[in-house]
This record gives sequence, C-alpha cells and structure tokens, in this order.
Amino acid sequence: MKKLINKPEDVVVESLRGLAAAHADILRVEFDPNFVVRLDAPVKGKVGVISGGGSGHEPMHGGFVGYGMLDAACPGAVFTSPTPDQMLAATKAVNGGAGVLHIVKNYTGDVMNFEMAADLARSEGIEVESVVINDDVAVQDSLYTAGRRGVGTTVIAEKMTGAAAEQRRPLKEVAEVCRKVNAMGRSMGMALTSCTVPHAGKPTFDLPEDEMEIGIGIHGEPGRQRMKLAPAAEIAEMLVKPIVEDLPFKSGDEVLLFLNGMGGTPLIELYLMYNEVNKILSGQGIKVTRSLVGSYITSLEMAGCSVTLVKLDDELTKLWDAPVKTPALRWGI
Amino acid sequence: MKKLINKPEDVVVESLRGLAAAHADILRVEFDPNFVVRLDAPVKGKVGVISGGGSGHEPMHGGFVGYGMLDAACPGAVFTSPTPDQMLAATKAVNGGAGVLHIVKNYTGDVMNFEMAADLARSEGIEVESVVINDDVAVQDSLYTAGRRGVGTTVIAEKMTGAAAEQRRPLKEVAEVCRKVNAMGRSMGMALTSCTVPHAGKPTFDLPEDEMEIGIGIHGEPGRQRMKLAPAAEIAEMLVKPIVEDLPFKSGDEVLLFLNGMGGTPLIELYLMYNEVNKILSGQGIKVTRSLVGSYITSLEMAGCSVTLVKLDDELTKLWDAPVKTPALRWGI
Amino acid sequence: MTISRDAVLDWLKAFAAEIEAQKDYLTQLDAAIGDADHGANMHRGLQTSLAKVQSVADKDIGTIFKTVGMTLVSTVGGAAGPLYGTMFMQMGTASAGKMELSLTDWVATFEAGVNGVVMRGKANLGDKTMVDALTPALNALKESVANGASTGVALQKAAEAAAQGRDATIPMVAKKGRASYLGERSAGHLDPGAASSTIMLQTAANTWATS
Amino acid sequence: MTISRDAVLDWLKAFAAEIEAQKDYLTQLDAAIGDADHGANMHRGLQTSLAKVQSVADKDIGTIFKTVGMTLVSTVGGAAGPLYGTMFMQMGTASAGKMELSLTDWVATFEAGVNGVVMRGKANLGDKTMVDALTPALNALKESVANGASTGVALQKAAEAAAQGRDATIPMVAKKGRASYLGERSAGHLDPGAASSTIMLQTAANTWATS
Ligand SMILES: Nc1ncnc2c1ncn2[C@@H]1O[C@H](COP(=O)(O)OP(=O)(O)O)[C@@H](O)[C@H]1O
Ligand SMILES: Nc1ncnc2c1ncn2[C@@H]1O[C@H](COP(=O)(O)OP(=O)(O)O)[C@@H](O)[C@H]1O
Ligand SMILES: [Mg+2]
Ligand SMILES: [Mg+2]
Ligand SMILES: [Mg+2]
Ligand SMILES: [Mg+2]
Repeated sequence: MKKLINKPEDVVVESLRGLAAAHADILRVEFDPNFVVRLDAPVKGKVGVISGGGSGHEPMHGGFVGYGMLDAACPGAVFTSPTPDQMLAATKAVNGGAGVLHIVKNYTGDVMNFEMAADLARSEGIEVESVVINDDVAVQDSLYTAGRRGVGTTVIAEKMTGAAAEQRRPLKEVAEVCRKVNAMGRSMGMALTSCTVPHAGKPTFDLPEDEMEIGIGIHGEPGRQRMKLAPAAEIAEMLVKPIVEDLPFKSGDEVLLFLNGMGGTPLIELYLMYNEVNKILSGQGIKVTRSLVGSYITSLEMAGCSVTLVKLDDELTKLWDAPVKTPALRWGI
Repeated sequence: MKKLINKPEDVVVESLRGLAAAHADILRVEFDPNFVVRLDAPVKGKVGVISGGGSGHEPMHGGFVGYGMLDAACPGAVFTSPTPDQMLAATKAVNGGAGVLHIVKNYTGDVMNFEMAADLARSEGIEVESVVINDDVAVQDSLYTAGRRGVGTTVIAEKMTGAAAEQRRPLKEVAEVCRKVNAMGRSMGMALTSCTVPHAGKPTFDLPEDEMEIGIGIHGEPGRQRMKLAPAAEIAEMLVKPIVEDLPFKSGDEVLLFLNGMGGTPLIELYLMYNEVNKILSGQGIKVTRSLVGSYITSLEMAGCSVTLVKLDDELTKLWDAPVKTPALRWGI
Repeated sequence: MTISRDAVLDWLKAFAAEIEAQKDYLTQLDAAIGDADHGANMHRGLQTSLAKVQSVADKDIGTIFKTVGMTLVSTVGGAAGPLYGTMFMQMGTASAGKMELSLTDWVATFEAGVNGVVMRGKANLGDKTMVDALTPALNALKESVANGASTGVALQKAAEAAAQGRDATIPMVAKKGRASYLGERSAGHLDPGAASSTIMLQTAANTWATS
Repeated sequence: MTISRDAVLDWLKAFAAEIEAQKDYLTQLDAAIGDADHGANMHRGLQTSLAKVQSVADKDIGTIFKTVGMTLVSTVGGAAGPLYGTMFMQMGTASAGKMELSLTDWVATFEAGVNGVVMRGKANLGDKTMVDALTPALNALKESVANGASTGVALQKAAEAAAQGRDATIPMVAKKGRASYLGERSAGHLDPGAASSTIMLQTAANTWATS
C-alpha cells in the first residue's frame, strides 16, 4: 500500500486536523464525536444543513462546509457511515432554531445511522427533516432491494440546498429543494483501477491492465460489469446513455454537467471526458448551461470518473449560481 | 496504459476542447497555434501576463487563465515546452498596449522557446519582460548547470503577478512582483509512483511497492534519490527541512503553505500531509497565514506531493487575497 | 444449568477475541461484495465495548447488553453498527434486571435481539445478510428447548444452524446492503455479516458449553 | 563530387525515416534521464518538415534548410526544437542561394549549424548533450577536408566521430538539460539528443556516400 499516511487508524483524524488548520477562516473540526462545522454555526433563524458519510470521498463532505453549502459534515471511518452520536452532535451545533436538514446518501448504513440520529434529535425537541439521495442509474431500483446508491448528485444537492437555506427559507421548503435536485439528477460511474482501504492494506479488487469496471459506486466496490478498456468516446457513451434514458433528459433540456474524477485521474483526462460527454449531449439537443469538472466525490485514489446530469430550471440555476464559500467550492464571495 | 483518452496524439487538443466548453464564461481556446486566452483579452492598458509549458501539469497553466491571474497560457505537447509561434500569438492576443510579461519555468526548452518568442514579439514592437521561476531546492544551483527547476512557486507567482497586473501597475513593476515571489518561494517534491506519458505508453520509471523518489520535478522524471517508503511525518521532514534551510525561513516569518498533489494522490492524504508540515513549521515558529491545498501543478497521474513555502509580506498577502476568477482558482468574485 | 453474569462477560471477551482473530478474513469477504471494512468495523466496536463494559460489570446482564449495544452504535458505523447495536440494546431490554439467564431467558433475549435486527434492517430470509445466519440459529434454539435439550447442546445446535445459514448465503443474489449493488455478481460469495453473526453464536456455544 | 539539391532532399527523408524507426528507442533513452518525449518530439517535427519542404523543393538549398529549421522550431518544442531548429536555420543562412554543395560548402554549412546549437544552448563539451556528438563530427569533417579525403569518406568519418561522442556521453554527469536535475544519477545513461544527432550524421553519410 502506497499512501502518504502514518498509521491506518489515524488517517481520518490526522486528515481532519489538516482540513481544520488549512481552512480556519471557514470552519472548525470537533472531535469525539467527530464533525466539521461552520465557524459561525449555529446561524440564527437559518435551517441547518448537514450531511455525512464514510471518509475517503474527499472533498465530500467536509470540504463543502461553509457559507452557502453545508453547516456541518460528519466523517465516518474510511468507507464507513458515521454514527448517530456524531450526527446528533452536529445537528445540535447547527440548529439555529429553524430546524435541521439531513442530506443522506442512500446506503443501508448511512440511512440507518441517520434514522437513529434523527430520532434522538427529535426526542431533544429539534425539528429534523431527512432527504435521501439515490441517483445512481447503474443500480436497478426496486422495492425489494436497498435501491439506488447516492453518488454525484449529492454534491449538487448540497450546493443548491445550502443556497436555499441561506435565503432563510423554512425547513419544509429547503427539504423540497433537496428532493427536487435528487429527482432531477442522475449519475453513472466507471473505474480504471481499484483503490486501497488503509485498514485493508491491499486493493479492494484486482483489475487487469486491459479491463475496466462500469457502473461502480464510490466505495471501491466492483461495478455492475467488467469489460475491456475502451476509448474515451465509447466510455462516454456507456455512461451517458443510461443517464439520459432514465429521467429521461430530452432535446431542449438545460442541464448541469458534472464530470467527476474518482480521485486518481488527472484533470487532463477529466476535461477530455467532458469534451466527449458534451459532444454526445449537444448531438441530442441537450444544452449544458452549467458545468463542474474535477474530483469532488471520490473513492480514495481510484482512477476513473463519473458523469452526473441535473436537469435545470430557473430556480435551480439561481441556487447553483448563488455565492458559496467552502474549501472545495467557492464563487461569488 | 490506463487512461481516459482516445488516441495519444489527440490528448492535448481534446482536453483543451473540454476546458473551452466547460469554462466558456471565462476563456476561449485558439488552435494552430494553440493557446488559452481570457475572453476579454486584450485588456486595454493592462499588462498582459502569459505563461506556458508542456501539458500534463493541469490545471497549470490553462486552468489559471482568467481575471486576476493569467491573460493567456500556451500548452505544449505532454511534458514538452510549447513553441515560439504559440507564445508569439498569445503575446499579441493579450497585448493591451502596456506590454506583456512572460512567466517562464526554468527548463532548458521552456527558456529557449520563450527567448525566441520574446525576440519575435519585440521585433514586432511589443514590449516584453520575462521572469524565470527556479524554486526547486532539490536541485543544487550552479552557474555551470541548467540550474533549478521551476515548480510549485509558479502557481503562486502567476496568482500574485496577475493581481498586480489587474491593479494596472506598469510592466516593470509587475515583473518585479513576479521576481519577488520567485525570490521568496521554495519547493520540494516527492513521488510514490511514476506516471505514463501517453506517447510512451508505459511508466517513465519503475518504483517498487516499498520505495519512493525524493526530489522529483513535474515531468515524471526520477528524483534526486530513491529510498524506502516512510511515514507521512518523516516525508514531511524530508521536504520541509531543505526548503526552510535554503531561503532561510526563520521563526516569526509569515508564510503561504502550498501543499500540492502530483495528480494521483487524493485530498485525504494531502490534508494529512498539510497537517504534518504545519506541525513542523509551527514548531519552528514559522507562521502559516495563507494556505493552498490540492493538485494544482501536476505530473499526469503521478502519486506524490510537493511542498511550497512563500515568505509573505503585506504586499504579497494582499496580492494573494485579491479577487481571482479562473477555472482552478477562484475567490472574491 | 444457567448462564451467569460472569459467563456473559466471558462470552463478550471470546466474541471480541474471535472477531479480532478473523478481522482480516471478514474484511476480505467484504472486499469481494462490499467495501472492505466489516472486519475493521466489528473489531473497533467490540474492543471499545469490552472497555466500556468494565464500568458496568457489577450491574445486571440487561445493563451490560445495553452498554454493549450503545457502544456498538456509536463506534461501528456502517450497516453493522446500527444492526448489531440494536440487537444488543434489544437483548438488554429483554434481560433487564437479570443477574443470570436460564436457557429460556436466553432464547427470549436472543429473540428480542434478532427481532431488533429485522426491525431495523427490514431484511428477509434469502436477502444475503446476517439475518440468514441469525434466524436459523433462533429457530434451532427454540426447537432444542421444545425438545428439552441441555443448554450446551441447544447452543451448539444454534451455532451449527447459523453456520449452515451463513454458507447458504454463498449462492444468493443480495437484495439488501451494499452487495445488492452488484446484482448477479454478488452470487458466489459468502456474506460477511452472516460470518460475524456465526462467530457470535459459536463463541456463545463454546463459552457456555459447561453452563 | 558535390551534394545536389535532390541529394539534400533525399537526406532529409532518410533522416526522418530513421528517426521514425528509432522513435521509441529515443523516447526510452529520454525516459531514463529526462521526460520520455524526445522520440515523439523529433518524429513530429521531421514529418511536418518533410511536408513543408514540398512547397520549396524547387528553391535553393538555403531556403530548404531554413524551411526545415522554422518548421522544427514551431513543431518540436522542448529543448530539441529550438536547438535543431536553430541548427537548420543557421545552415540555411550559410547555404543561401546554393543549388548544390561541395564538400567545403557542406563543412561551412554544418559548422554554422553547430555554432547555432552552441550559441542557443550554451553547452560545453562534456555536458552530456547533443553537442558531444556534433562537435566531434564537425572536427572530423574539417580534418578529412584538410587531408583531402573524398566526400564519402569524410562524411562516414564524421558519422563515426558522432557515434563515438554519443557513446562517450554514457559515463558523463549531465550539466545541461533535464538530465542535469538527476545529478550523479544521470551517469550511466546515453544522452538522447546525442543519439538523434548521430542519426542525422549517419543518414547524411549513407545518402551522400556516392556523391
Ligand atoms: N438491511 C440489512 N439487514 C440486515 N443485515 C444487513 C443489511 N444490510 C447489510 N447487512 C449486513 O451488514 C453487513 C455489512 O456490514 P459492514 O460492512 O460493516 O457495513 P457497510 O456495508 O456499511 O460497509 C452485510 O454483510 C450484511 O450481513
Ligand atoms: N543546453 C543544451 N545544449 C545542447 N543540447 C541540449 C541542451 N539541453 C538539452 N539538450 C539536448 O536536448 C535533448 C533533450 O531533448 P528533448 O527531450 O526533446 O527536450 P526536453 O528535455 O525539453 O524534453 C537532450 O538529450 C540533450 O541532448
Ligand atoms: Mg462501509
Ligand atoms: Mg520534454
Ligand atoms: Mg462494508
Ligand atoms: Mg525530453
């Protein structure tokens, strides 16, 4: 295992210390239980927006804490959902009297832990709403399964929901915005390599030099199918087609295109992939009016990318353009 | 070779098309000769600031084109300096009548090509100043050699110099700012893995599972020495010590700490390294007052990091804080 | 033939020790169809539980189980945290006030725990989860009691039923948990949670054999 | 015994063809002590040069060399672009107006080119660069002329001197170019630019042997 770390068991806490030191103007980090929180939390009269999940997806979620996005984030162990006590502490820390929204990625562990946390918070008299993000078209949805994973749309939802909260909208409306983004967003990812969980010490799966995994999530897990490595143009087709068909996105739609890196893929390749995806979309009359390119929801050092499309309307476009000041996303301020 | 590309010979141009499409609100890309240029160039009465270098270092330089930083960037083939005709075309495109500054990283090829371009531009009556960045303490400086490489300080110099140009300062002063940043900046890098130049098709060097390269540049070249893999705390020592001794940085100094990823190393590790470096510096009474953490000057998908320290004074701090709007660096606007 | 409070504490130690011994194996199982953290998660949670339990070692068995459950919830995370945590908290409620457990007490206690897991995770038999080990174990336990089997025999039969249920997860296509994202590709692998649940029941059988 | 314009064009084709054949080898040499692009750079530049030269094939040799030089400058990049580009541009100035080259013309032309490389790159003998192949070749050429050797013999001697100079770069510690960043680690490797320069001189000897 080749990583810039000391001991595997200290990775999460030591990385959080670095985040806190590098961005002391925006956030602080609390330990036992661990959570990242806005310096000025709780913001009086504003709905608190929190999220959380396993570590290893940086900058998500801690890098999205700050004005216009998240009020707090709860980092679990690598690829392991955080625990209810972290979520409860974060919920209390950001409750400005207008209630707190929990943005939860749809994984069994995340959902169950946030459920328990919401129950605890409500029992302490805090109004809590939860929205579950499940945008991964690689997974067939079904009543009898765990359903679709929450992936790339989570980043866009946290940005837009945070903007709605800054406008001092009530909890119900802020939750509605989050549900709307989730309803309008779809994602699909692929991997060129696996990644190594520090505790495990070796790659989660082996992938031959000439093969790739299509339909992966963000936990280094294998995807829906393994196939021979293909040119970027073909990979773009494989990712875009199921996304466009699922919502469906149609000619004339305005969309946000989020071309995400999985952690080990450099920008030169992400922009090349953006070009391929953009060509396919314009060929179908789908207009990309907003873009995000970079590694924002990652799977440690995995090489690969994911494509997220969010159908935009005036409200969502304005919420996207609204000022944001976090370690990972910043504009207008 | 596992990359998200089509044909190796098309990587640079296809990636540039993606950059242009994703950031059409900030820049455009010209082809034959290739350069990335600010939408509003030339800015009347403002010194034009341009840079350039081989591709494979993304987001540098094209991702730094925009308000408050570069007016144009010339991308060469992967790891190959661009050519004088590109630099001449870019120089003409950004000349707002106040002259043009060339920020050149100290590599034989870059220096010679920019020299030829400056001569051509002057022969066309454009006032040109050149500043060569040579901040890599891994290389002993000497009159009889090619001297030190230009690495991490380049990013900081482009930001601060661009800010000085926005203030409408004259060419001589803008060049002075750039020289000052270079004089105050030092860097040192290390690699956990090599990288693969698309044309070459296989890693530039092989590095065993338990070894690392210390004192590398940004072209996938081996470093000054190869040694056994060490914990993050020890690696931080190896990178910080030669930097601090070289300037020297002393107790009481205020510095900007730039913890850079080489392209394949995820943020969770970069923040962990930031924490280690920050601990060492505060132990020596060196105060980190500004920070940048992320992969901004890269070597394709190489795993590793570099540390850059720039000694700050009021002028440089203000120039760093000034508004910037580029694909890769953005704040205050 | 009852299970004393000390026997309960010994079981928790044995459970934690066996999880530690099989930590990497459990993580490998999780790597194949999940995210390679089940061994590390369970180990972290059980070690903290052992430490926490010291402070309530003189209390009733219900308090001990509750403490373990709450510790697991706040230290394991993932899916296993809420599931094992709920199991032990429910076991704590069912055994509240007891200083020792008769075999029937244990059946009631364990049944409450299993119901907690099903309530929390909503998994059915055949979904390729820990439930596929826990439910057969519970049924075997009840049957033994009905047949008047000894505590030792009943516990051993329960552990064997769990092991059979665990192995039966191999051909299953997962419908719950991370493995479900793999669809058909999840078949052919043993479910890590079923494996850790079997360890739980086998260590109970071993520790309490002589009860 | 003169070198006709067609012979010059044939040489450029032969030079480009041999670089293409040894492209990967040159890149490997560069990977060891540089950045793995010398083969690709030279190949790109020479192919474009061949295309560009078509349009001036009916002009004088000076124009042909100038065209090659400017094309190399604008297509090769890196260190080799300005160096080989300057070499050919200087060769163009030295052979301006000529429709054929006598051996002494060629010596003067090549000398101008080598001086251009030294002027541009400021490398000394022993710095582990293409100069370590070019300068010995130039000296051998002059010596042959002094001894009244035939064009064929002189060119072959020059190529051999280049090859010796190329091989002599192996033990050198680089002082110029990328390899200098490696310090002591640059010793033990052959310099890629010295290799491409030797190819240039060997193809000239082969093509013009019968001149
Ligand atoms: N809905 C569920 N009901 C019961 N058990 C479940 C459920 N979902 C997952 N599990 C169990 O949890 C195990 C995985 O635990 P762990 O790896 O620690 O959590 P995570 O999947 O969040 O990484 C699975 O092997 C399975 O036995
Ligand atoms: N200052 C110099 N003078 C002469 N030749 C040089 C000089 N610097 C580098 N070279 C030659 O250039 C070659 C490298 O060319 P190339 O790899 O194309 O450029 P780069 O080093 O920019 O990638 C070296 O092998 C060396 O022979
Ligand atoms: Mg997990
Ligand atoms: Mg090069
Ligand atoms: Mg798991
Ligand atoms: Mg090279």
